[in-house]
Amino acid sequence: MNVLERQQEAGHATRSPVINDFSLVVATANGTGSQTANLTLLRSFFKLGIPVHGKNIFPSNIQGLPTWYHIRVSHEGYIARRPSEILVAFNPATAHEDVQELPSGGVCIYNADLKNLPQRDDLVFYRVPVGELIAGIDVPVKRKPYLANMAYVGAVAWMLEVPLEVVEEALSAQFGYRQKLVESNMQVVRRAYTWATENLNKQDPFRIEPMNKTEGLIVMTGNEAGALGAVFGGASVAAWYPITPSTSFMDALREFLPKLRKDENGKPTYTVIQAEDELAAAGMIMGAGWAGARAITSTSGPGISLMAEFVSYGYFTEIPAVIWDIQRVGPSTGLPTRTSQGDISFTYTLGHGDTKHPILLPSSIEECFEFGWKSFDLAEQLQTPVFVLSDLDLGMNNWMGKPFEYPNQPMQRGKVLSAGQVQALGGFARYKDVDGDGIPYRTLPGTDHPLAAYFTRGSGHNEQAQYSERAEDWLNNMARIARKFETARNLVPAPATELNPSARVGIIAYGTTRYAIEEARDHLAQRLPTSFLRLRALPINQEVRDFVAAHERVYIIELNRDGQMHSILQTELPEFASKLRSIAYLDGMPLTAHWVEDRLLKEEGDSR
Amino acid sequence: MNVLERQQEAGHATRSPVINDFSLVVATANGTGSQTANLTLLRSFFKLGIPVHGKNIFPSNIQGLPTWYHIRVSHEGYIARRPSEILVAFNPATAHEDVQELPSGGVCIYNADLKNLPQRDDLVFYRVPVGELIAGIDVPVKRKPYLANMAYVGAVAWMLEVPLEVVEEALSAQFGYRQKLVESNMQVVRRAYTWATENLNKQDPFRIEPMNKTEGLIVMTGNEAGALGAVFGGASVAAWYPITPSTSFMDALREFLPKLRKDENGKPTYTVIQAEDELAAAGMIMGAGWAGARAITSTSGPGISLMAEFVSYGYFTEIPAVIWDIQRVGPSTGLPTRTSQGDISFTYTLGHGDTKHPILLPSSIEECFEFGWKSFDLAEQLQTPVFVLSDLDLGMNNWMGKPFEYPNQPMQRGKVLSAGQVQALGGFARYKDVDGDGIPYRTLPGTDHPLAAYFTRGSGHNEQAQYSERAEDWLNNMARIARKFETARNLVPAPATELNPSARVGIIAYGTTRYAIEEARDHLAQRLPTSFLRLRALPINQEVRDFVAAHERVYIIELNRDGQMHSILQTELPEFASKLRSIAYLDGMPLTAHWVEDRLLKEEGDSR
Amino acid sequence: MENPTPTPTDRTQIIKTNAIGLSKKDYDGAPSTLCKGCGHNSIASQVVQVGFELNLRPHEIIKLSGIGCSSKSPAYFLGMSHGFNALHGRMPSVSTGALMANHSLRAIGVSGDGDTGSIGMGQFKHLMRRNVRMVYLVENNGVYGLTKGQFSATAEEGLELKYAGQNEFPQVDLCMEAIIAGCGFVARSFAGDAKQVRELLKAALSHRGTAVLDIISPCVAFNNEDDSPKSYGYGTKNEKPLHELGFIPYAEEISIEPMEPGEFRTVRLHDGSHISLRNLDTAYDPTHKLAALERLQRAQDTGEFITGLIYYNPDRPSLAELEELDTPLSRLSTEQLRPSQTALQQFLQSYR
Amino acid sequence: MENPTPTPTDRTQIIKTNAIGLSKKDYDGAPSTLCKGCGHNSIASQVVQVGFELNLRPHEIIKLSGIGCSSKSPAYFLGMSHGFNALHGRMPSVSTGALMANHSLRAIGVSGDGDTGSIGMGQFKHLMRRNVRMVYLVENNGVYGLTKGQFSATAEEGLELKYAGQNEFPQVDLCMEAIIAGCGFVARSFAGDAKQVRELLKAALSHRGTAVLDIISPCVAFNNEDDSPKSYGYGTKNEKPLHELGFIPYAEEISIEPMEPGEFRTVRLHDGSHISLRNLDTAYDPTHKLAALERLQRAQDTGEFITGLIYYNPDRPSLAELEELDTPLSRLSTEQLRPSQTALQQFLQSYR
Ligand SMILES: Cc1ncc(C[n+]2csc(CCOP(=O)(O)OP(=O)(O)O)c2C)c(N)n1
Ligand SMILES: Cc1ncc(C[n+]2csc(CCOP(=O)(O)OP(=O)(O)O)c2C)c(N)n1
Ligand code: SF4
Ligand code: SF4
Ligand SMILES: [Mg+2]
Ligand SMILES: [Mg+2]
Repeated sequence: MNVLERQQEAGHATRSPVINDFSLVVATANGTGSQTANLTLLRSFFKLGIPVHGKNIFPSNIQGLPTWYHIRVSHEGYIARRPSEILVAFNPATAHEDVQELPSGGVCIYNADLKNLPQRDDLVFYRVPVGELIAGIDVPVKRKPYLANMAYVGAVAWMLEVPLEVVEEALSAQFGYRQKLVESNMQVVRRAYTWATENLNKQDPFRIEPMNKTEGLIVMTGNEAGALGAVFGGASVAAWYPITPSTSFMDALREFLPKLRKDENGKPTYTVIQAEDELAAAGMIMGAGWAGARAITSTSGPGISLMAEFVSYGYFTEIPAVIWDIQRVGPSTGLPTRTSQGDISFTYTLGHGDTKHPILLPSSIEECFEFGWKSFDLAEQLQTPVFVLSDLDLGMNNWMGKPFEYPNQPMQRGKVLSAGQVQALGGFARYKDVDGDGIPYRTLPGTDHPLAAYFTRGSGHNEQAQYSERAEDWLNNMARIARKFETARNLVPAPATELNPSARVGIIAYGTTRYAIEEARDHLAQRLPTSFLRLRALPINQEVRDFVAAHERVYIIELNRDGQMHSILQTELPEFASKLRSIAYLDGMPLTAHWVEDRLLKEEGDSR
Repeated sequence: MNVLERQQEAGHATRSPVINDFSLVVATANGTGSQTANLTLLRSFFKLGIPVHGKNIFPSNIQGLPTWYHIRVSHEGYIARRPSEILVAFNPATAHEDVQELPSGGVCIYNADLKNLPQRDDLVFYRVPVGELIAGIDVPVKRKPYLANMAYVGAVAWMLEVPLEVVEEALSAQFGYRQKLVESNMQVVRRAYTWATENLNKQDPFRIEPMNKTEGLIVMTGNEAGALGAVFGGASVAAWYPITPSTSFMDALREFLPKLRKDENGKPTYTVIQAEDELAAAGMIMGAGWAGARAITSTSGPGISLMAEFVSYGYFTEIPAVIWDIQRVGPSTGLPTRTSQGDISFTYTLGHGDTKHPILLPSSIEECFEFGWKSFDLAEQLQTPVFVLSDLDLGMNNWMGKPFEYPNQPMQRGKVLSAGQVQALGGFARYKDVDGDGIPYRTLPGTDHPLAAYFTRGSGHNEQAQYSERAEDWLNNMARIARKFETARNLVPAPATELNPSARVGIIAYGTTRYAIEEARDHLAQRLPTSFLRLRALPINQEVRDFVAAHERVYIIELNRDGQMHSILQTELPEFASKLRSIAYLDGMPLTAHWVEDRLLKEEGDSR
Repeated sequence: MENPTPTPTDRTQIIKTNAIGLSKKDYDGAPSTLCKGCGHNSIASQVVQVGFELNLRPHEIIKLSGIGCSSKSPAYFLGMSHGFNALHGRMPSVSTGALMANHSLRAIGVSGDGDTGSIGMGQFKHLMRRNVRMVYLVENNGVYGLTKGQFSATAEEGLELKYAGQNEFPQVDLCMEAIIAGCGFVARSFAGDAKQVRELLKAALSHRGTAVLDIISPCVAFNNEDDSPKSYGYGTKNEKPLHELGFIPYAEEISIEPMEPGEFRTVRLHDGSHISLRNLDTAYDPTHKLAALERLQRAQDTGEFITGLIYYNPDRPSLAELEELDTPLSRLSTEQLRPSQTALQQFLQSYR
Repeated sequence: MENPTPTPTDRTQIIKTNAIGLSKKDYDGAPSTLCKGCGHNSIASQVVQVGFELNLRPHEIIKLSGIGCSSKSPAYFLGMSHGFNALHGRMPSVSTGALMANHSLRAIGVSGDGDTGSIGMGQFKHLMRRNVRMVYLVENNGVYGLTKGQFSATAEEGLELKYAGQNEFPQVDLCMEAIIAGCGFVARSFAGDAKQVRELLKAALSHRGTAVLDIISPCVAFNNEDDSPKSYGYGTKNEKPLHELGFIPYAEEISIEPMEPGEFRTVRLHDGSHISLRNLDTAYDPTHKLAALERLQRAQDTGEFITGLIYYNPDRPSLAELEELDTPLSRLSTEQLRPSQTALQQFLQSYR
């Protein structure tokens, strides 16, 4: 239910102001530089202390196709996607449809050049003569078209009563304080603002008012946060092949490393190799992890498919490496610029034969940072490839967050024997379960001891890493690796649980669906109280079992077609299989609280 | 429990004869040509009308490493692996261990050259002076070493009382009736036979006696049978990359096609391309299936990993193709010459994003042939890649079977529109669910009509196959493909079920584990009566649900570590998840009835 | 709306049509969604023009591609032909399969420098070895356009770009790669040289096996600074055609004579049509492998932008010829695909 | 038992040891499980010999391979060095990663013609471009030995073999492929020519970047008929060394002079050692790319079996040099790997 509906319910005759609670969408064409304008608006709200979040819905091309930028402003701190009440219509190709989609009582700010928009008298229209406003501003010709976007910034500022100095501050940040650029752009913003003040009269209820809810927070994309986490996790060899939406992860890593990771002589303590494809990227991190680097790659669905053979190899030869999958909509090329949680089951058992891999599931920029460094510790402790499954929504959009906590534990490099230790032990067996946790010891190439070397191979081997086709060697080795996975259960990040004593219904989710779910739970607090367990990793631990046991029905809500996590939990918790219900949906857009509420109520209706 | 134990139980003072019921193992080194000798023995028993089966346990190299050939002879018709009572010890490298493994009362026929074998007076030893026996036989030098093997053929013939003319007949078949070769080899066989008659006296109870249980049967490997099925299924474009144990599938296909599939002008109605790798092989069958060929590839685990991206593509673009996975032990390179059922869960949802693929599960050469042709019908009816999951044991070993039934239905080419039909319809929409079964219509390139063309892409598309990023297009299209999978449930081969009214326990299995299970069920008939459902394909149908519903506990027995089919059934039948029990085991060797009995009794003991 | 299935032009209009009664419009595809000014767009429009001029029957053509901006272009031409937008770097294997299924089809494959030179190197090389009959267009801009401008394998060593930084690795010369892999028709051109692109494309369509056209096609978004060898500015200023090219459909037998500088000669193509070459500046003989390699290497060393038919050798049979394909496999009847019941029984005899 | 971890020879015995006190035995690996007489075995024993003669420290070496009989050989030499038997065709990427993690290691990679020329073509080419410092040995027998003798990409066009039938496709010349991809050390040899293999291997170990040794290594099981160009018979009869080779460790500066037929000269290698070349029959200058390509092409056309150092050019920096690697990344301390808390706080300022 959006604010307007609620207003009507509340039965207002005249429309009372709606403050710091609306969703605004800017419709433009790809490659017109509207991003700067949109981020300027976002930052303005943020600087005014109002919780805000932006989602860029862009096409899979470089220039010309429709793009929508959604900004959610919420004094309650809700940042899930919500159908917009305010439209900035700047794209002729979609304007007609965009206007149709506005809820009754909505607002449309449009470029005067747009012809025959649909007539709707349940909307407020503001016409902005962009042409006039940008006439004669002096900027390099190349940037001219971009100026148009500043016109809507000004108009929105007027409509929502955003102080211009705040806009200017935000704008400056966008342009990295390059004065000339800032000035020319602000000029348009001011003109638009003044023009609106003089020629338009405000008929809509939407306003913003300063708050203090963003005090001390930062704004960053998930890919930047993850990359920064990797920098503090000691990432030393990164190999990658470009693919949307993971490219910006490596862009960030390549930007941050030189700033933060030069040694005392200014030499790099890292290297980043652009591979010829994902097969090669996977091979590079296998080689690097084996030789003692903290190795990382980032990719998306198609790349995961191409890495399958090497992941099966890494699982069996027990090589640490970190693989970020910034999920986009699959199968196949699918929707490369839309978000999804569709690679969960595929990555969990990626590769031929019996395999299982730890998966970390970040839901915020804080967790992207945390898992950014922690994933290396886990990979080296467990000596196995570790996945971090983020998604396009989290990875490429800007999110508010607390300043990241510095790693709260020293680096865990796992069971690596030095030459001295090998000497002391009088040798070692690479694949022996010395400690009963299934995790063996390894040595790094270059270890100066005649007994330090061993031979790594994807074929059958015994405890001494010698080639073996013996049945019992195979059996024992694979049983040990299975034990290792049991060890992993309590090493990986535990779930975040909100138990509601009065709830008979539980919800399990992971990643970015949390925002729609949290908002929905609040709305349903009375009608349908729920508990909430947010998985932060696979494999699951006892806490998940207990949570399920404690509720009559548990809904697993996820952003894919087949209810992939639901299936995983069914097999991990067979005793509860029938009380685990799947709510799975994927059309490329992040969930809305509204949709979650409806589905939950419907399911509960059915199951009563 | 082997025959000897049973004897002891029966409490015989003197050993009464054991007729047509034993397991014999020949231990040699790889690349010494023992295969001919072993198959000669196998064929001799077969020709005597006695049910027989041979398993070749060979190493992953070309020459020199240990090889064992197991021959199971059973008047009851059991052909599962069974620990051998009779050993032919011809490999110095393993002789010691081989002898140790013999059960008390067993027999060891050994090459006189073997030094210090373990002394065991609970065994019968027959020493064969191979050197003398092959002295001065005239054959090309290159074949000389192979002759040695004929010595044990003769010795075994003597011991088991196999008529020499039968051996000669079998031998001739092996050498394709090349008289000179046959003669020189038979010479050694005879010499050994005569020598044994004169110098050895029989102390063991094992004998064979003619029966008529192999009347009209054929002997073939699963890979040959599958390839022959493909030939009769109209395979027209085959693309492959060599990999054990699938190579012999393509070898057979390449041998059979020229014999059976030349057109009236002697032109080939097929082509077989050796690709540069499995990625390319997968791409080739995608292109071929799209263009209207019956396209097929065969591979094994590592190749499946490399095909993941294309399979995800084929699922989403809806292209028919057939992929045979002759399973070997994974993960990774694993044990390339050992058998497994370890790729079930990986292939079932192969590829990133939400995907599900039909899988056929042959258990015999009859089913290899049947699924060989049927898989093409299913692929073209469902317009999707279809997997056939065989294994090394079935694929590379020789099995008895009934002569194959000619396809009992005309070829199903699926929903393909001709130019005329396109004309009549006034066009078509490639991805429209016209019939409500989720299966759309397609046209082939080359269809001479201006409205016949469409554009195939792995990215989002609407019903007209036009590029689309619209949420509802994605949603609808993927929902339709899911419906198609529901249609598949009743198109794929139904399970083979043996309901036992007095059974509270059910067994579900698939593929070659059936033989050990069937034997075990007979042995347990009194102590633990069971029903048996043998899956012949995925996805499952109602019959499987009913079977599970009808039993208190259902054990899923399979040859992998993680109980992969068990997991699949748990998610498909959540209501029964907790009564589905997993019995999974993988060490590279086929199961024995003995092991199955023990495990079942133990599990049942626990659950009582 | 993308890729509308076009219908033949209504004859009542007075529109110029070709020998098979199709107008140029009938060879159009969907409107391009590429950047304005992208080299790929001009190449696509040349394909349309060539289709019209050669009277190609749309249903006899298939168009294939990998993934990338370049690989999108098949959607923008020949809307009445079946299209296959495959996976990144995998167009060669898909084309091979499709053309084995139906070797009577003529195929136009479009790829990019990343699609071919980076992820696709292996399949590209092996396609050349198999000599599958098809036109293989590389729209070569030295960057990964669709992923926003990283260097591809064909970027020049030392090249500097705003986003990508400096390229440290030697460039892959796709013409050299094609030649040493056994390709018999290797040409380089420039998206800005419409006429040459057209004539080469026509000749390529007449070739017996795989014909590679390495077309420098500027990426205006990420690699179009005038000092970049793959920019419009550079190309327009420095393109150095080795010869003037003309395509002559189905002329009678003319044989190849060795040629002196500036001399004119024609080369017979596999389907009986010819291509005429008038040497510019130097004598260049496109029928000698080593000369071709030498010329390409020299061009690379001196940064020359040479274009034209670089190597031509029609001797090797195509894959379909090697496989002795007759009736297209996709057209075989059930009877031809399934042997008789007696055939099965007889065959099984030897397994008793 | 395979790959026993050997210990340095007990000094009390009187066994010949090298400068670092290791005996030849210390450079052995596990006993070979390859066929008797397989060319790969003789190559493996040359690696052992070279390790001993060059006083290599086993722990400073890593040995890597793909999959195949050839790729098994690292198990049969240098048992005291870490080994990595990777995936089929993927040794190059693994080596790249390992050598980025620790560029102080010296790597010996072993591959096969199928592993490199078929499935591995892409990674092979891109390894050359990156010039990762390592020795890349191809044990080239023209077939897939381990899968029982199918043709690989390096099999000669027209070659006929019992199991594989006739090869219809042009052979891939791995030396040419390496050269045009940018490799600076390209040699061809013959498993039957132990001395040449050794000298080339020594020189290769001193090279600055990737050094490719394409060693014809007969498969006695599937491709050793005397008429096959990759058989012992053919090789022994027809091997045609371009020059006599000698490796000179760490000599003082000697520069390259152009050479006349039969003339003697030495070439300085990156680590200061030298290789001496005495031309046989013709004058051959391995420092000219085009000459090298020309010679290889001619050899292919005429079926000559030329061996020796075919191309040498030390100018391009290795990948580690390009990446400016200093302390091996695998040896960095936690402090060097994790920036300080204040660094984090400062960095986050700009995101407020
Ligand atoms: C397996 C896989 N990896 C990565 C990508 C992402 N991707 C799409 S296009 C492209 C590069 C295209 O470059 P090029 O072939 O040169 O085409 P251009 O866009 O420059 O015309 C990449 C890396 C993908 N689609 N699939
Ligand atoms: C992905 C994959 N495909 C196929 C195989 C099977 N295979 C193992 S070795 C090999 C070919 C080896 O040939 P080559 O590299 O020439 O080595 P050789 O045995 O001839 O020395 C193949 C196809 C594999 N191991 N992995
Ligand atoms: S990004 Fe470059 S290659 Fe892609 S469409 Fe734009 S100009 Fe063309
Ligand atoms: S099969 Fe060939 S390559 Fe393999 S070990 Fe034997 S001889 Fe060597
Ligand atoms: Mg490009
Ligand atoms: Mg080989």
